[in-house]
Amino acid sequence: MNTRRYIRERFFPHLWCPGCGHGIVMSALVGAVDSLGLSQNEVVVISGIGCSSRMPGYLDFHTMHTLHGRALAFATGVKMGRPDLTVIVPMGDGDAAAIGGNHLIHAARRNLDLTAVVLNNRIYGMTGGQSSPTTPEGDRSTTAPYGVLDPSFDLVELARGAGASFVARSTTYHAQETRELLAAAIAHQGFSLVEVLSQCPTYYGRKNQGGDAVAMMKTFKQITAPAGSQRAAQDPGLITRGILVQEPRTEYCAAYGELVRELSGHEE
Amino acid sequence: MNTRRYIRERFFPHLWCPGCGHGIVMSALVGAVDSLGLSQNEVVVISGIGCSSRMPGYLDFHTMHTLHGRALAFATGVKMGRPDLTVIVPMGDGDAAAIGGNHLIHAARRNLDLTAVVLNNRIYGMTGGQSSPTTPEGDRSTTAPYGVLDPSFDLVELARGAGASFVARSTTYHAQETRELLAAAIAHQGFSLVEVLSQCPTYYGRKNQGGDAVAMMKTFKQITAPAGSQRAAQDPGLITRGILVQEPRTEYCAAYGELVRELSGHEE
Amino acid sequence: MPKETIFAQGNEAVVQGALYAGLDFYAGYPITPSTEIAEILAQRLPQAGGRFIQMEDELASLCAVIGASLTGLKAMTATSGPGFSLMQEALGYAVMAEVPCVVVNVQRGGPSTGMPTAVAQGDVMQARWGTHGDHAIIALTASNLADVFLMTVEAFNLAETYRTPVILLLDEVVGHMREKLVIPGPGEVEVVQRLRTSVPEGTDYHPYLAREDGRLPMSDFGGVHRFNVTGLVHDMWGFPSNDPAVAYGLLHHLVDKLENRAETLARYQDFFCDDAEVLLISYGSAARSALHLVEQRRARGMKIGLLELNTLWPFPAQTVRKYCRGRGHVLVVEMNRGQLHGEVQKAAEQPERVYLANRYDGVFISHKDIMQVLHVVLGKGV
Amino acid sequence: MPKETIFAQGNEAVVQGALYAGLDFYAGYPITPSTEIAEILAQRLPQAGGRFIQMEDELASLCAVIGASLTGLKAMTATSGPGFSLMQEALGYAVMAEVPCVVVNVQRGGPSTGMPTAVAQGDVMQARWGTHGDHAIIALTASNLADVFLMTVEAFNLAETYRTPVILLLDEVVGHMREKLVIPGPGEVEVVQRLRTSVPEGTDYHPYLAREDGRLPMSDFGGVHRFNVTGLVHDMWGFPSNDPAVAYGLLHHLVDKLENRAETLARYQDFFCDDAEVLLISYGSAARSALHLVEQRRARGMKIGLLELNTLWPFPAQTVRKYCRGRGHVLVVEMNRGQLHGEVQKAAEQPERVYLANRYDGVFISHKDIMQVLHVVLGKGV
Amino acid sequence: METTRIVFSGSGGQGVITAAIILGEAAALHEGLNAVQTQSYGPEARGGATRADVVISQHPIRYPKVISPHVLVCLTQEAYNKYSGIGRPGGLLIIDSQLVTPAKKSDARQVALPMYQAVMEAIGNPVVFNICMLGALVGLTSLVKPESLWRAVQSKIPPAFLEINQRALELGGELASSVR
Amino acid sequence: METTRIVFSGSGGQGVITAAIILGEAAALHEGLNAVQTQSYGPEARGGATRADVVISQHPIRYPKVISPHVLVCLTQEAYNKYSGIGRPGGLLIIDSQLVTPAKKSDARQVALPMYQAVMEAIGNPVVFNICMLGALVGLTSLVKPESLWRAVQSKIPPAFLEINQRALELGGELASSVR
Amino acid sequence: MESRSLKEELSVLIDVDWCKGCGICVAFCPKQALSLDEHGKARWTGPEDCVRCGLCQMRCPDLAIELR
Amino acid sequence: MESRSLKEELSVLIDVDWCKGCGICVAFCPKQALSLDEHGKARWTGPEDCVRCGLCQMRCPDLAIELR
Ligand SMILES: Cc1ncc(C[n+]2csc(CCOP(=O)(O)OP(=O)(O)O)c2C)c(N)n1
Ligand SMILES: Cc1ncc(C[n+]2csc(CCOP(=O)(O)OP(=O)(O)O)c2C)c(N)n1
Ligand code: SF4
Ligand code: SF4
Ligand code: SF4
Ligand code: SF4
Ligand code: SF4
Ligand code: SF4
Ligand SMILES: [Mg+2]
Ligand SMILES: [Mg+2]
Repeated sequence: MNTRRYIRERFFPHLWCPGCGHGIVMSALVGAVDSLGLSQNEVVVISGIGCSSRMPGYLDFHTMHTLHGRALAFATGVKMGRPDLTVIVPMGDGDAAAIGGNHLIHAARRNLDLTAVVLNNRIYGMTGGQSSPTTPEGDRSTTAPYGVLDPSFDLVELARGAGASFVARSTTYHAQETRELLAAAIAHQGFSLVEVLSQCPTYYGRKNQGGDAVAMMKTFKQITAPAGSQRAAQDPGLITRGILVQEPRTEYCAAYGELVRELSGHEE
Repeated sequence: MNTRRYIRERFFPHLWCPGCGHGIVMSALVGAVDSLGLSQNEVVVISGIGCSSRMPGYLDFHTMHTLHGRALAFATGVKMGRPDLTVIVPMGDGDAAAIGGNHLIHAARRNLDLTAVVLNNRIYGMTGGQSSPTTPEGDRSTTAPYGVLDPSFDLVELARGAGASFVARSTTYHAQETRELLAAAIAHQGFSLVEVLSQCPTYYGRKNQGGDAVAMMKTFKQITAPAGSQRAAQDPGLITRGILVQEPRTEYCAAYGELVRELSGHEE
Repeated sequence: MPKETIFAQGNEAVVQGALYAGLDFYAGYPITPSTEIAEILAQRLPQAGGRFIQMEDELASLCAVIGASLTGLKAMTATSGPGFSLMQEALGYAVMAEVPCVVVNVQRGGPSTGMPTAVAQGDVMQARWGTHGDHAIIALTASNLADVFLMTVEAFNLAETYRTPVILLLDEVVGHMREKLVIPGPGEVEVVQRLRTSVPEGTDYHPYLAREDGRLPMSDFGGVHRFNVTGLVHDMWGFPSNDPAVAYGLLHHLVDKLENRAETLARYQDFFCDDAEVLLISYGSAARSALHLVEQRRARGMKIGLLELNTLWPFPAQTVRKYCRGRGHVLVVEMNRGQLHGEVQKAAEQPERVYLANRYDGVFISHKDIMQVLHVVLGKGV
Repeated sequence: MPKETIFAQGNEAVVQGALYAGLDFYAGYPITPSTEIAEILAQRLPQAGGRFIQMEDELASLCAVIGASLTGLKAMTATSGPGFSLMQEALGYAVMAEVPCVVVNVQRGGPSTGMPTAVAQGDVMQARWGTHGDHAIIALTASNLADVFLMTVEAFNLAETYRTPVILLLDEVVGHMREKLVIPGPGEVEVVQRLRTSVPEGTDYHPYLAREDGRLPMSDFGGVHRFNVTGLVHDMWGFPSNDPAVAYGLLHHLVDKLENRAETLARYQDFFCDDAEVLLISYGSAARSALHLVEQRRARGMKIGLLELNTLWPFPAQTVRKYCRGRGHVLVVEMNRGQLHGEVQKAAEQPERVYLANRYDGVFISHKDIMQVLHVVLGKGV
Repeated sequence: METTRIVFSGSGGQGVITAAIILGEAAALHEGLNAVQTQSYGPEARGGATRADVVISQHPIRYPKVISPHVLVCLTQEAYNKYSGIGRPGGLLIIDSQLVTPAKKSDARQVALPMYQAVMEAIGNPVVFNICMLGALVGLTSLVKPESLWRAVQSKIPPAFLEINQRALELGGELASSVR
Repeated sequence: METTRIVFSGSGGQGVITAAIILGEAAALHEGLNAVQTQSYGPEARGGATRADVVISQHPIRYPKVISPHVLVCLTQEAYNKYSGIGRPGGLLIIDSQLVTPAKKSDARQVALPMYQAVMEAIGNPVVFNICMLGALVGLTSLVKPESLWRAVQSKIPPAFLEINQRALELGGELASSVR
Repeated sequence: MESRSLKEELSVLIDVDWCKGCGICVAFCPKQALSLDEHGKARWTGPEDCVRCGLCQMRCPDLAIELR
Repeated sequence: MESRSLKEELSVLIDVDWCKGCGICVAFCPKQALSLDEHGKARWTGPEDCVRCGLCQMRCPDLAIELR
């Protein structure tokens, strides 16, 4: 694969910190798009605001860097406007689950064919290390100097509870798996959410003795296991990876298109 | 029980339509508070905006009618300010799950000791019959003249996915059960959500041939069954009632109070 | 040839105007007194091949509208005070990213939840200054259904021409009032279509480079040009920049493209102004009562006239100054605590002659209310 | 006796001021350049027996602050442009329900995401008009750490005195700049405590009935008086009302309690104004450059002075008019496209002599920038 | 035709707003007149008195509300209590004789018709009460031609209900002629 | 003391902002002077050149930024390329001799010191590089007394690291005296 | 007190000003002890059949019924 | 082409301008075929051991590695 075809080389080297996991996710995303044989003109990438949200600037698709937490709402308009386009929505954990939580659950419920990718570094990277709703209980951040008191979201369970028709999870350590899951998510007809655990060595790592990027990725390997695997079964404390929800359901744009055809005779 | 002790009689007869289920829920709530022996001065009732949100005006507690969708955010401040008070948050389905969805899932996650009551009439009553995120697929509303296309939330599953420590469901037909569930929810240490199916004969009923209030309540009887009952087991299409999630978890204010005591020596 | 004559609400006139202008996409969240716009469109839009969606809140609605617009669609949302407050962040985004779209605010009594079913015109200044940072905006209004229709079409036209969100600032009385509406036939009213770039595939396209005439041709998402859209200060390709010169240029452009054209953008009507010694200035439903009074008093020989503004922002200061010149008294008639009154005073050469006839208690201002103020102004007491 | 001298950021001065004023509760959401306020409070507040919570967004933060205030706590939130836009609906609620609280907006470059790390003063008009409906607001600002401290205490004092949200409108330079801060000892600066009702249990308490002095005594949630709080137009018990007389009275009260006290609420400082032929008017960090220029030019014999405003809203029009009177030239120095300039022009007797020295490209305005404008104004070209 | 101002009042479910719209439409679309219709509703919409205003004129109508109505219709006691005072001397006040007990004498000419009773007896369905009232109103005032009213009714009513609406209109006309 | 304006520049991880704060604090809290410290950072904070300004004076300081610095410190090549031009004639430009290759002659007096190398050799931990630089700066300029600087360092550094910081300060002083 | 039965002790009191005549109490009374009168208001027409179960009170949306 | 092995066909190319020296590729190369040079940049120091698995490319956060 010629990665550079899909990126805006003039902005490289990019601005992410050395070892930041977000670049690995972006690389996997490019790989997924490539593996699906999509043309660049039929892909739209829409982010919110955050370190993760630098991604659209780096990618040579139709790109949009929106407002913190609102990417899925913008994406809803784009998809409704052009149902034929592939719309991918990379978001940070704060972006997706703190300020943007409502759009996430509604997108999941509505089942518009969007691919949401949460780059979950379990911290606010962009603003310098505050806790997010996915920062594990007890961990430290600049706004939780005594440790986080409130339980974190399990994004997979949240999306499932909201009715998502496709939910998957991986980590930056599992880069190839991430690419495959992203490809499957994009291929899925309907809303899909892929959570990728990503390292922020600069803030999360430093605040929580997580070590450098390499150490954090090793941790991802240790604390996760493929869903349905022996390891997962033996240790329920492990975070499961893989496709965790997959249910065929009517896609919203398709249903709406059907309605328009019925009412107006318009072929779309 | 002397119901009138808990209400502001001067605003009665209230403004809800004849047969509106919201009054039954209010009655059950008053019953629950009474059964717990709470004094009126230690109860705060905080609503958003909607027909359901007329409730605080009618109840003789400390009351607050806030902004559409934001009741739980206001309630969070009240509870943090006075953890010793009982804070009850009645909301409409639109209020709680449309515009207020994010506050709902975050309140569930955070596990502050609030009692959220969703008066789910599956429609926007106040504004005249638009669809809500709980309007069943295919049903009609003024904004879904051809039937709702998107799947509705299962509020219980949504709250469960968000990590709620207590979730229950009942209907206005099951008024006594509702009272008991509300009492259990208030007694629960941590966030609790009680969904009560409530009839809006004026809009939901009319738009969907639901008949009058009596007919709608009969429907509630038919389409629900106690969780764990034979009927529920036999017909998975039925909506389950009763306490559906109940897990002891650290309450947020308690945890924070502990932190304050440690750091400041303040006894609260 | 008119297409059809209907007896309809102001909110329906908005729908008719929007469909006439080519509305393709509507996203919204119900709120009194604008809800009928959504309700009628939920029915009509799919019939016309367009798309309607009810979003989870008002902010999401405007975000969706912006997204849809970027795919080339004419897109709109409608709300009222509280929802308009919630939209402010996205409104600023549309300004910054120069995305054409229409935002209808059917005003009701504020602040806060206020008086949801009562009439008011309290969001005039908010329409101009509600989002953070320096910016400019277009806001139009109307007092009768024919004008509601025309101003709705105009809102889309100006949005497309200037690549900007346009606010249609109505009020409860206009929104809910029913009267005859003659719907123009195709071609009777000009409809501005999106200006798309003529730059061919493979040639560098600059989404944020103005042509000589000041317009910025667009390229739809999904088309042959791939560019970036952001709410950050950006260069002519749409990529973020921290260069002060770029920031300076962009802010100038964003503000000046509208503020410097204030008189071009000014839509207004005058009634009996030529020899008027007393000039009423009004807009929206209040202008109906003002005109009622003017006609009534003219019949009795009083030299009184009305300037009705359809463009509120950018404020047509020169036009207003010209109209105020040489009048004995100027009365601004509005349903708030003097929001446009302040602008008229700034514009007028003799601000001390600019008075306010207003009402903000939820009751529709009447010709009698205005007359009462006029009495006082004319030194005749109450 | 000062408690302590520290070398700190403006944002830390806010924290110190808030703790001095008796801050009990903080809810917020991180955003540059205000984040340090939250970060420091996350650490300090529980040490002081208070409570800090990071909410899911800015709107929820202000809602929580309002809720906490109603239980009797002194409560605050802090944000910047985009977050301030998101708070507008709740800000209007606090105005309407008359809930004392403090909202800090450390301004950055806008509109929209703009230039998140750059300085700007572009939210001045938004602070006044950002929420829908007629209302009034207090907004304070400061240019140095001592004043940041004092204005923070003042913000709490005025919030309590007038039962209103108070906006502390800082900017990136003041927020991030470090200098010496002498923290006053207890009692050195007046701290206004909440005025609680003296009405005993069992007697009818009116949460929205002003005393003769205009103040409205409060009763905490959880106390002996049970009343209702709403964003709807309400009567003196806090219950919704549609009575036009009630609406009229309430809106008058809400606006007039602040606007009629504009000069009482005016906090400002003058430097070398007595004989100044050129008057600079400035606020926030821009006032530092203005003062720099004034001191520099005074040293060379120029008759130039500075009026530094600490109260931006209600705009102290009379004070400003008085200061402008008789000057050869007035220059408003600010980092936006002339937001306060417009107010000064409205206030001045000779608006044509009021000029604007500004910068809005993300670069901090310097004495040199101001001098350049002054040169032009004085007819000396560039 | 000179300007005529009409106020309909009653309770939420009685269809007074629909009646006002139908009358306005009849005048505006089928008689070449101008007509403006407004309504006022508070949060009490779901109880309390509903009010709908119609102004009809051959001249352009500016001020859209009604200050002193030429014709005032009150269909509930509550509406009567609230609005009967606004009628003008020489005006017409129409009330339902079963639902409203006129408490005081008003300046207007007061006409009490057993509309509700007639509808229930002759048609048996209260939904056409408002149409019967319109029939009576037009019978008493000749504000618009019956054909115009009928065309306006047709545009608002599903075909299945046309017959009972026609019957109600006639019924109203008959009641009117009984007192004319 | 008359006004002295200092600019520190380098890359994100080098602690130039901390250095600026320490210097400001030393002057402001321990020498009775006024000091103002500011910094500029773009979204490029995580790459690119970081800059921190300090103004020290016995007079009140109004304009808080530095336009033409009396002392300019550049700790990376990128910072040098970006900022070396802003130094003033007669000013002082301090660079790290290993990390920066002076490309052009500047108006300021240019002093290259092997600070990084010295720190790595003598202490082996790059975190105290900025402190060594401060030691050198104060050694070269006598802006503040070494004791004041040391007190400011103490207030910012956890006790466990005090020793290596003290060592770094001395090291900087020694390097400075070598060129004085 | 103890010796008096519930039946004697408790009455079903209906506040006609509050009752909106929705018919819920009537429809769900297990003993058909309630009915709507000619004004559309609920009436306790079968006190002798009534078992004082309180369901009517619990289900009345208008808080118009009290067992006392 | 078919007959040429992957080994011969593909090289691990590292863009030193893009590499930020995080060491991820080095740490996770199954064959220890990579190392950081004195400037802290990744180098393909063991081409003979390298099995062209592509893991380094996939895990490089800076898109600095390509197998070509
Ligand atoms: C409305 C609004 N609030 C707050 C911010 C400030 N902000 C920018 S990014 C961000 C959070 C970033 O964290 P996350 O979403 O987890 O992304 P990451 O940087 O960790 O990839 C915040 C709070 C903003 N830009 N807009
Ligand atoms: C920000 C905002 N948006 C919209 C509204 C209008 N509004 C008031 S209540 C309501 C929905 C009511 O539905 P629900 O929450 O289900 O309560 P119900 O009336 O059905 O009990 C809406 C959309 C509002 N008041 N504020
Ligand atoms: S701060 Fe964290 S998330 Fe942001 S670029 Fe650096 S490592 Fe990545
Ligand atoms: S509209 Fe519906 S929800 Fe509202 S009061 Fe009437 S019945 Fe109840
Ligand atoms: S349930 Fe209540 S409101 Fe309904 S009929 Fe019975 S008493 Fe009346
Ligand atoms: S108490 Fe029971 S039996 Fe008696 S009237 Fe009420 S519902 Fe019927
Ligand atoms: S391709 Fe595989 S074996 Fe070769 S260098 Fe990369 S990771 Fe190591
Ligand atoms: S993973 Fe990439 S950035 Fe990191 S050391 Fe290897 S080549 Fe360099
Ligand atoms: Mg993150
Ligand atoms: Mg509802």
